[in-house]
Amino acid sequence: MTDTKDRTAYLDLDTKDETFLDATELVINMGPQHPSTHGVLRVILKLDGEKVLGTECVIGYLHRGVEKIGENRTYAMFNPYVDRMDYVASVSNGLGYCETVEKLLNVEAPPRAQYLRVILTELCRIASHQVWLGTHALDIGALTPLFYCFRDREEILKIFEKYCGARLTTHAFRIGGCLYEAYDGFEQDCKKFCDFFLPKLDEYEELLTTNRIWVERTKGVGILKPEDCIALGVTGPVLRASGVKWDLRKRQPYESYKDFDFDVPTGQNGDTYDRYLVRIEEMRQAVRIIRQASDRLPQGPIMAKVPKVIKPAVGEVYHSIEAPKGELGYFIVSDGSTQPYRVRVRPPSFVNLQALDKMVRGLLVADVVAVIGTLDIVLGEVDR
Amino acid sequence: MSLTPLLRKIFLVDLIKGLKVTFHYQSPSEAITEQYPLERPIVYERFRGQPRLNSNPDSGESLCIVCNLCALACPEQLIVVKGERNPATKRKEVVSWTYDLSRCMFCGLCAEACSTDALELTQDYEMALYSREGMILDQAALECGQEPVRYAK
Amino acid sequence: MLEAIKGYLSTNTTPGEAGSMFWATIYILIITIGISLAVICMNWLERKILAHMQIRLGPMRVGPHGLLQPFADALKLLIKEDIIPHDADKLVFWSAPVVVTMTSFTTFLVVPFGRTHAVTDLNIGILFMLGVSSLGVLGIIMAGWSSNSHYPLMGSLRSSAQMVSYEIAMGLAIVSAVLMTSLQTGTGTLSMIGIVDAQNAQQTWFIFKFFPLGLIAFGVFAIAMIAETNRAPFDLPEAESELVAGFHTEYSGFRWSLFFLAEYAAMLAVSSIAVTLWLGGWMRPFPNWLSGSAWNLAFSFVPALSLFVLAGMCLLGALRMPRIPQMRIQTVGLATFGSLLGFVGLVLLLPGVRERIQDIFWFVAKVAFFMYLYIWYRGTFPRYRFDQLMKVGWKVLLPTGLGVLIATAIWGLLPQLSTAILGVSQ
Amino acid sequence: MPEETKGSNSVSPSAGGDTPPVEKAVVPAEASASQSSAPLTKAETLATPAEEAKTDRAPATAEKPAPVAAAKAVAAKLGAPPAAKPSVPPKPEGPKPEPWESELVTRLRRQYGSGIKEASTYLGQRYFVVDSSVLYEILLRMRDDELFDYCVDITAVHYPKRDAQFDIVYVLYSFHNNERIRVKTQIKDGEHLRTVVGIWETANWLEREVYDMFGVTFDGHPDLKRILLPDGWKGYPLRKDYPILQQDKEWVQINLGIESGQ
Repeated sequence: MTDTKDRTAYLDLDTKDETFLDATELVINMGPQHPSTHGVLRVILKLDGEKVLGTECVIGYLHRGVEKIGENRTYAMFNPYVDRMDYVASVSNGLGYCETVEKLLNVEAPPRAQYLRVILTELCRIASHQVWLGTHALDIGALTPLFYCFRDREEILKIFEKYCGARLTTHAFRIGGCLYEAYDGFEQDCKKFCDFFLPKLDEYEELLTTNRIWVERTKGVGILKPEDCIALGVTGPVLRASGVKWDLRKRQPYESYKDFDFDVPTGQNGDTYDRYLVRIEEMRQAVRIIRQASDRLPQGPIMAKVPKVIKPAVGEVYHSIEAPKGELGYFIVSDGSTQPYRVRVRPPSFVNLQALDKMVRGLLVADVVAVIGTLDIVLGEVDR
Repeated sequence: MSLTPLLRKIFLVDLIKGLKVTFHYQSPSEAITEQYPLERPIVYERFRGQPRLNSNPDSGESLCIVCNLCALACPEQLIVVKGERNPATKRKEVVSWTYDLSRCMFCGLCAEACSTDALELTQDYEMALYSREGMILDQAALECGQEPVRYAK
Repeated sequence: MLEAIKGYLSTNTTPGEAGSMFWATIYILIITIGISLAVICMNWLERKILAHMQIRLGPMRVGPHGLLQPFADALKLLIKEDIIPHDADKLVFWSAPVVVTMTSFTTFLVVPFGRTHAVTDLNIGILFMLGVSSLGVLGIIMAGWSSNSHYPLMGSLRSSAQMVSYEIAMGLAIVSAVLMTSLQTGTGTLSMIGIVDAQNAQQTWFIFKFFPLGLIAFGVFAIAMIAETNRAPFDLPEAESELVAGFHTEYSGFRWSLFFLAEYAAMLAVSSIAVTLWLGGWMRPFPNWLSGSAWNLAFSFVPALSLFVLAGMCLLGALRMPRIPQMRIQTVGLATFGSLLGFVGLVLLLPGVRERIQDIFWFVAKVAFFMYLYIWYRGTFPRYRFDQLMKVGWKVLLPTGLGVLIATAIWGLLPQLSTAILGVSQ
Repeated sequence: MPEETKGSNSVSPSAGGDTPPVEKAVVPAEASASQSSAPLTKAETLATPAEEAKTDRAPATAEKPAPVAAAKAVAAKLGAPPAAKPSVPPKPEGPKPEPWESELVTRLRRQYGSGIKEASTYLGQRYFVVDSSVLYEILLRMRDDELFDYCVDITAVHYPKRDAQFDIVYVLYSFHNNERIRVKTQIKDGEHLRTVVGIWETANWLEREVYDMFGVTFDGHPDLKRILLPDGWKGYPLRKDYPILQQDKEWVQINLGIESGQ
């Protein structure tokens, strides 16, 4: 029933080479206040009737200058600002930053802190994928998955609130390990969430995966070939859905990911439907990791020996982790003082958004909305 | 059931499965909405909300020894503590303590840095006000908490 | 005056046919008020049922359980500013909602609520309904064109293309149903009351006639009717998540509520066609299995019973209301509403009333079931893209419609055909 | 951060940080406190000559009177600790970048000789410092021969004191042999670089951001214009001489019609 040939072939798209705006072309602004651009993103669409000839993204509406702030705060003070970049997956932002500074200080977090960090990051990955699924389905017209996703996400936010006191911008980790000891009943809560969540995930699948309208709207839409992915620097579920089996947690294990066995889901033909399947499978793998980690949570200290005033030696370090959206990298240059000399953040959404133009060419306007949803971009991270 | 895909397509099996899911969520017991003013959400013990300046339970005066660590630790530099040395007790007393709530991001660094845990983030989350000036909390507001502001036309 | 009413109640012809203009106007008044009441109730039902499907509560603040919400909406729309875009075509802009509302209300002229309860009994009833409902497209194009901005224009062109292409599939399904009416009497009838009488005569609903065919024709019509009223999986024209915000973007205030009214009235009209043609209009369920006077008596209590159930739910809700001062008015409101329903239920128990109310109740119950289906689809299905929508219309519904039509025709003619063939072969 | 480029930087190596801070307490506290930005820790206020040069590099946020007063209070309070403080054990010397030898380095050195200024690893991360003239060929070679087919990041660091003001950093990763290296080059202010959009398509926006934030122009870039800031904005925010609170008042006046908040 589902042929995988390029479905947009019949659109007989002939992109005109000269850019003269002839009568049939229509330039339309989509955003920055548009319900389906996941934040303040403005896409200028060049349309020929319904077909999209080309797009241009105008970003920067949410630019807060996080990197400039980084140069005027000490290492510990900059930690809360990092949560505000990808506000949907704030825990993994914090993990990336703390790990980079620990690498700069040549310090290793103790095993108990590493396991706590892995549990919280995987919970935050599930929460981020749930927000993606809810808004992506809403853009394509299915109203109810949004509410089911947010009901399940509420359980994760309760665990965050019990653990570190905040639900969204958690500021859960400190440089050198975790500040808060796991509250008693932390492992039971995580296990209870895992048992609660898996049947709910099957319900999302029942609602969407085999639904013919959903398949029709997503199969063969926004196809990205593997070599384009690598050339465009696209990472994360979008890359894996195009068939490249690459996950930083496996290829360059950080924290204690090497202790857990989980597999990396990949897709075949890199269309919106495969990216949907990859992310749903990733949620299942995250549940597997949480179960293993909360079973084998070791005892011991939760904070490495880190001086009260952090003054790393002169030098620079680049370190990246597998955030829910892709490879989130930090490049910190230290000049020996208490404030970083330069903090560069390599955000996955910013780089993945570049692929929008190549994916959307030749599709219809309704598909632009679906493709923006499947790229799973968060504008706080794109604009920094 | 391994019906061939064609049969499943004809008998709309996938659509009916979706309908079944939404149908069984209709019973009112499944609804999770909280009627906010009446049903209060449960707030957990480590919640970082409205800051509060604790005072010594028996002697009643503030625990703060004006060590200024919180002002230095705050990324937004929104705490300003002034105090001067009381010659009699050789210890510093607080003269003025201002906390700019409008810029606070509740990261909790000030509460961590406080040496005598005078400053603490409580579990109170209702901090809405009608004016930006009201956001600058002084010592009295910090110690006994803000009283809710009645809406007056 | 009294014997005039009694005289009328005993006749077995519709007022329009009997030529008494007085009763016809009364019926028209009842139907118009009835539809607006149904739309208000539908507004509340849609919000509450959709909310509960999405595990939330829906309106709870305006009146007990949001019962006054539709009135609040109506009032808000009435007093909202009525903006006419800068150089819009005033006349066309003004008349578009009128055209749309008028067409969707006139379709109720021939809807048979009961054996004698229809404004008139045209002998081309179903054709009249189809013709008038396709006039609605005209109003939509006028609205889109006259708002002088390209979003509504694109929206109106899309929805008109959608409605036109699904009307054909609807037509085919209706013709196959009308064919079935000619089985007993040899001559089919287009009149709505005639169709229901045919089902009465054949003692089966057309949905179960010639087993798979009736169901397939009903399926084709059900899908086409959703697309006809721009609802659920086909609600592309006013898909807010897309560029185009639908033909009624530039309308506001009372004009917009007219479009809203017209949309729901069209939904009611189209589902009443479906009920009349396939689900046996005002006939009570299981006419042939559970026939016999005992069952008739049992079924006649159902209207009163359903109202008692509703009243019970309201009173239960009132009891479970939290005991705090602000909520006291709401509990009192709910309790009075519940007791009102209970009282109406009692009235329905009276033997005189019970007989006459039967037909109307069953018809309205079936149409209500269709309304529930509309809301259910809206809560579950994603939205089709425009070209897929047209593909389903032309490549799926049209062929099945044709196939069903031919199949019913052949199946219907089997007895004559066999005698003809046998006759020839002897 | 190789030692010799650091040398010419503000921190004079001779002073180092190890002179016991106590004798230097008499250093004028007001001078360092007034210009230094408020969030200084205790060690900062006892400005030894080595750090004094650095404090003016930290952008002055003098206009926030309150926190500076707080810093002065701390300085005054700390000035009075008992004199005899046990001499702090000299801070263990931080990790130093060691030169890195591998057949990749030798191949590049053989071909480009002086072009490769330095190849070393720091904390296990390998990087090259390359002369800007041969940068493009090296990057092309990296992608074609050495299979570094994924350009992770392009960014810049600004050293106002150095004559070659900007450090342009290319972080490359190879899917084939799961290896990540950094290629750095140093260019003066106003010097142009050749764009690498031809080599990796992802460089398009990354270079636009470097241009937007640092003012480094890349020749041959498809559409080099600002990406995060509005087009008419003047000034490059991530340069060190661009104070944190400054806004382009004129742009705000024209476009938003309000007086800029600063």
